[in-house]
Amino acid sequence: MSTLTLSKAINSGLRRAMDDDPKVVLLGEDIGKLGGVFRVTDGLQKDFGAHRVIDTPLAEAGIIGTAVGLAYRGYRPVCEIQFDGFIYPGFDQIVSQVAKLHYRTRGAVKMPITIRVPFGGGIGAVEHHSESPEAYFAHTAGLRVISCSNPQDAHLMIRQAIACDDPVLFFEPKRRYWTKADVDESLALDSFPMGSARIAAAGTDATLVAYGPLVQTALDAATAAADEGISLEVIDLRSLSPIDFDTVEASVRRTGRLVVTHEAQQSFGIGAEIAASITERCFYHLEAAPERVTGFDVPYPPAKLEEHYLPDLDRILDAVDRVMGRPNSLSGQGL
Amino acid sequence: MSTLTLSKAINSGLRRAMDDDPKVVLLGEDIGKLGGVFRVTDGLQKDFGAHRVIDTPLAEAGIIGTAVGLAYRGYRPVCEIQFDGFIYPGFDQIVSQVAKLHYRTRGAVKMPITIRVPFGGGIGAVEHHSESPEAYFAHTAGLRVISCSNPQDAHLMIRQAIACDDPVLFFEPKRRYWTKADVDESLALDSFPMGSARIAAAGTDATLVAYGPLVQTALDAATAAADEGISLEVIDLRSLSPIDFDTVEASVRRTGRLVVTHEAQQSFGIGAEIAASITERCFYHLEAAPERVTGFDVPYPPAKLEEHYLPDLDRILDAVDRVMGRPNSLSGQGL
Amino acid sequence: MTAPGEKAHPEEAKLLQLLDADGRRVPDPELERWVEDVSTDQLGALYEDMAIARRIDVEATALQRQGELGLWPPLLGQEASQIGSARALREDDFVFSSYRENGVAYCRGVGFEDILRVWRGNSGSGWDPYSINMATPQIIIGAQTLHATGYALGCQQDGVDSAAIAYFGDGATSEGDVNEAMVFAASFQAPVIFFCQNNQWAISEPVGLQARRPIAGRAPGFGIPSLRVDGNDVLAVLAATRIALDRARSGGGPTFIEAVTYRVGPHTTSDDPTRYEDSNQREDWVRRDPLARVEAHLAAAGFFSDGFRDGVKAKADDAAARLRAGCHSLKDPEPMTVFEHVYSSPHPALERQRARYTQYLATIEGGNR
Amino acid sequence: MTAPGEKAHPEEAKLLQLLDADGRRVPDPELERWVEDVSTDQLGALYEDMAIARRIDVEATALQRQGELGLWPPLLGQEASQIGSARALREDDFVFSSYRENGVAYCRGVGFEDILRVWRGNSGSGWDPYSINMATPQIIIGAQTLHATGYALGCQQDGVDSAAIAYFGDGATSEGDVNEAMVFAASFQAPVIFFCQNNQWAISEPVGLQARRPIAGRAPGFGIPSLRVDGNDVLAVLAATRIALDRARSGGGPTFIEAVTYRVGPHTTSDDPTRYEDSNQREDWVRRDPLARVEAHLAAAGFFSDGFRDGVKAKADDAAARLRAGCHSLKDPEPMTVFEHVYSSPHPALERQRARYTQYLATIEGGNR
Ligand SMILES: Cc1ncc(C[n+]2csc(CCOP(=O)(O)OP(=O)(O)O)c2C)c(N)n1
Ligand SMILES: Cc1ncc(C[n+]2csc(CCOP(=O)(O)OP(=O)(O)O)c2C)c(N)n1
Ligand SMILES: [Mg+2]
Ligand SMILES: [Mg+2]
Repeated sequence: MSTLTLSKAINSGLRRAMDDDPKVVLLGEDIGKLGGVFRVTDGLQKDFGAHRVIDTPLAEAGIIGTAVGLAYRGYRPVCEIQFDGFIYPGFDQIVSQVAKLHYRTRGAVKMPITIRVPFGGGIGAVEHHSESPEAYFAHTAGLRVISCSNPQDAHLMIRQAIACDDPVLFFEPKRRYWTKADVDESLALDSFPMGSARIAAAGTDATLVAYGPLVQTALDAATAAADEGISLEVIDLRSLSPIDFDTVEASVRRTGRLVVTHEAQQSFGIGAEIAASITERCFYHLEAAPERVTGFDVPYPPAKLEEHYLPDLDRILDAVDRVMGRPNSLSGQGL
Repeated sequence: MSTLTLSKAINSGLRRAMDDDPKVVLLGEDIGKLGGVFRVTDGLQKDFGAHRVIDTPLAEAGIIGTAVGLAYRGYRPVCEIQFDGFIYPGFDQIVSQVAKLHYRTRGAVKMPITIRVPFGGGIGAVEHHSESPEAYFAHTAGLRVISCSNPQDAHLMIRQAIACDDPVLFFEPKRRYWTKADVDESLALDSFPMGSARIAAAGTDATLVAYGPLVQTALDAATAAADEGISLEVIDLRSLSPIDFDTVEASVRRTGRLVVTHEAQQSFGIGAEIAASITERCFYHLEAAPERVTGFDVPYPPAKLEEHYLPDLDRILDAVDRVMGRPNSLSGQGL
Repeated sequence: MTAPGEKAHPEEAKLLQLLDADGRRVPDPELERWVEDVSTDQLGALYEDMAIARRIDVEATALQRQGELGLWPPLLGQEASQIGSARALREDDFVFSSYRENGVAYCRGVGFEDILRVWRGNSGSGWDPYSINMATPQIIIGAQTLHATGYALGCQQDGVDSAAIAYFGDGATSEGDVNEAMVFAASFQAPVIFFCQNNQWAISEPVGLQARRPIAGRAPGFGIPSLRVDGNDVLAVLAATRIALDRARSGGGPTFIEAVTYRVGPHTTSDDPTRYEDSNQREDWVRRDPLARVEAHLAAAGFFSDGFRDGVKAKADDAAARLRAGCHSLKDPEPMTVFEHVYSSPHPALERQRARYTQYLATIEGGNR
Repeated sequence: MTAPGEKAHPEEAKLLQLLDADGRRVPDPELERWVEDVSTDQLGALYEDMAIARRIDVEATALQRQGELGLWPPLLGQEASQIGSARALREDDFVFSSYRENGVAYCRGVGFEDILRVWRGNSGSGWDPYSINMATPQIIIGAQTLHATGYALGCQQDGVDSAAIAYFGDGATSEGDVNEAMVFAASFQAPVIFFCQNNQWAISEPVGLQARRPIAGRAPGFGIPSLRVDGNDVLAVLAATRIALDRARSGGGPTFIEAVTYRVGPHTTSDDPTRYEDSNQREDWVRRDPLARVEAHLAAAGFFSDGFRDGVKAKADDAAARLRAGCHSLKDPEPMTVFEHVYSSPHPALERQRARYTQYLATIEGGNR
């Protein structure tokens, strides 16, 4: 057991995966000597060599497309996209190639590619450095999409992603990179199945679903709600494709109320699918319409406005009030 | 009034827009002499010249990025993406530039770019020629996303798109290109507001929401349902961003039941947002959970399997039975 | 703007050639040492390959016209580019092609029915890529050039001397991916060959719209040596590809080959070239036919006997017959395969859809609806 | 693989130069006729521009260190590239830059507080692009090269002789967009200038990783003439840019300029070059400082008097003071502006969110939560 930041926990997961399998290679911009702009790959090039931790030319389609070729040859490439907003030049290779090659070849070719993406806001950055593009990928058949919220999960999940024979988008909550916690690096890889959600806090009055950076916010909200006598069950999804709906459904059947939160824009986001699927599964158990507490349908705003964009504890509690039928900001507003 | 195919109706809309405004220019692959692979731009280069109907080099980012520069200079570019599956190389320019420039510049720069995309399946094509990528764009703040279902709308809507100061993704239902109908080319541009849905068939028992190619399928389903004594209200959304939820809500408040259909994969698709939003708006009016009849969460399949992928009349009616509480394929299955 | 239909880059540096349009050997000391071992016999074999590739292509076009295939992209006119390059490859080299390289697939030993599977709409791929070391044809223009580069990087890391070859068209050179592939390949000195068949057209767009200068001139600026070869000269193409492979195998990094040829047929069976193509231009190119010149050469060498001609024809007809039979033997895929191979292990959302659709089909068949 | 830190392309074709590192005039008949009109006075003005650009840059870096800015991308070392090129432009030309061209923005006449707005996190853009004919700086590497090409196409269609200029880095040349921009620009002969500041680094990656051959060598293969110029020589940069502009204005199409320079500071204030940079390399480059050589030249010409020096210093200090004042004058944006300018006319989904959030803020302020 060691105390690690989330970024170090990923670093140690990468190191372990590279130790275990010589076919694991890392590709990305500035991941070598610099160790990545967030230092997630710190020291790896030194220890594994420049042929396994590869600083690539500055081109995202190039990184992903090269990884496809390496996967064809039996490698397990791990690509780093420097920031969320820089994944789009690689979108075609991800959506038309990485996602579809297994299907296209009727199973003959595997694409065990992991694409690491530091994502989300809250770090006061300039444009393109705070986005949450996960829904694009969750809506793409053939990809798996996961996001960690704490160091222990981060360590195991990056290893699970690399071990998975399917392509995995691995979203790293960049504003939580510096969160520290105990990490047991000896835990078995299948301590929990990839794709399974986690009850981060048990509760009875309403179910609060979050993932990645907002899990901590959700837990804080649960603590605050408890002070008001409301018992929130917080679910850390961990996986967005697939979503562990069995766990969410079981919770909502008990609580009858659902609030989902994410940073990405609301419309057509992850929350919409959760609301729709849970309504379908729990129609007769729902006491109120599911609520979404999300970013607005605007481009990610400049740093001085991000507090108004990002879901926070108060906005979550306001939505909890709404599903609980308590007075809230919209009471009597018909909005 | 003339009888036009849907593709000719768009052609005449483009022609009209070019006549009305010299700043309208067309960009795309094979749109000149060839008139586009679907002949939507047939004859336009001959009549307006190669400087206004521009065959571009084969590069989608190039097409969109060049259009951005033209828009900066005051032009209103209309880009043709040859098939749905070829839009992804241009994704970055669409999502990071076209969508965000108005916001980025605090309103100083306008991006009146129309991106025409023949989309959807049902034509027996090879891979990448039958996709429905609309949700990616509807989930992107700053874009407007519309889709026509019939020649009259097609004619007006392409003109509305071009006249709009915001960027518009214009999804053309390629398997309906050959649908013929009367088109009144003299109708005022604001005969209906861009963004408004259309009640394609009035009904009382359940609301069936569709757009683009499936509107005709939905209407066929309504006819078939009528034979069984079920009255379906069919709504042609016409716009996916924004969605005219007022119209859908009003309908569902009357019918208490909602079925949404689209070709795109189900998870995180347009249907999820509609189900979530309508549940939020009509929670106490819903008699059953909204149903989605969509493509499956698989890459678009080969031609010989597409009938099993595409929503059809029978699958829609099965879902109608479900919301009506009538016997259906899942009766007693707990699936 | 370039006027469509104009002959692109005619004035530019001449092409590498070993057999001219009339079948005469053109001396080129640099090039010919790479094909010194090619006997008349072996030239005959290359001719046979080209004849079979053409015959298969014609048959497939006919199958499409007869409604047996949804679409077919003819290679007519490009036989020398495809056979000359493919025959230079070793079995352990790996091919990443576009949709038009059916002559290459033939050389790789593809099953006849497997050539047609995709075009009949039966599946997304015809063959298991590893069975013939050739990836599933790529439809997204240019995307495969990056895959080839990555694969080559893998070969390099594995310490083997296999190479990857990417086939793509003149139009593809405008896509970002192709340029990024050159950047990566140069940077890592990957053993990859960029084989561009400049067939003068990207559907209706003439090559002059994509490139103001000969395409082969682009690679050196990326640090990649290039060769501009007569793509209708099977010997020259063979030699050029061998040069490139030798460089790749010996650690010399990537090579770019522009094979200058012509798309004599339509872009695909859906295309109508009369809308954009100047028929004189096509006639010009037909006179430079890749088979005719070898025929003339072999005839002059006394090798093109009736027996040889008939033998080739018989083999080609046999191939065509097998292709046709293969086509008819293809069974429609089972409905539920629509759900297969999306993931390598179950994905709950998809499993739920599969279960529901199974139930739905059962209900339909049970006549409940 | 290229060893990071190595000097890229040292052996290659020499740079165009008019002032060497010691400030001596280097004869170059081709180049110098483009700057014949530049008197010592005017060279002094260019020096002043560079000094002010540097002073602004240093001040902004300080503001960042003091917590007034979230981030700052220094241009230290690149003053000659930016001033020399920007001063060649006409007002009606249009600039599409990356994040680092604050010296260019200064020449365009940007307001001081507008330089900082983005970096303070106040807004996505500092200025109205049309007010100084310079687009909002681009963060997506290379994307602006296509915008410049499209804009230039618009100029061409409008029949005016304005040009567009795209600024980008050495790293950017690896992105597909930049290569597509060259394809489009060449194909349409657009009046655009591709101005690449090769500052040897893309964050921690040395230029040798992006390009095995000098970057300027890439454009000719696309049919675009190119110039490789000493980017620390303000006169040579001015001359090269004038050549390119003249070509653009007279229908000669695009030009590519590689200005070879060095990023003396960190990539941004968040960067730590000690992890990857060889300090000897930096020292080498500091000796080729763009200001020092003009200073030496002016001194030799008897122009660099105390009065001149003090005058420049006063102006630079004044600029710095105004920058700092501008920074402090920036008001935090109003909360509800988060919803503004997403669309040019109302979008119902967003309006609903706006209405709800307005209500929410009112509730919060009303103390309901
Ligand atoms: C990314 C992308 N854009 C557009 C298309 C449509 N398309 C199919 S083939 C083709 C022309 C390709 O020309 P070229 O690269 O010269 O190859 P050729 O067909 O001549 O062999 C186009 C534009 C595509 N398949 N992929
Ligand atoms: C598409 C994209 N990928 C990655 C980044 C992250 N990034 C910011 S600056 C930079 C290096 C750019 O180097 P260069 O083009 O040489 O410009 P310079 O910073 O040296 O001026 C990178 C990789 C980005 N901004 N955009
Ligand atoms: Mg071609
Ligand atoms: Mg640089």
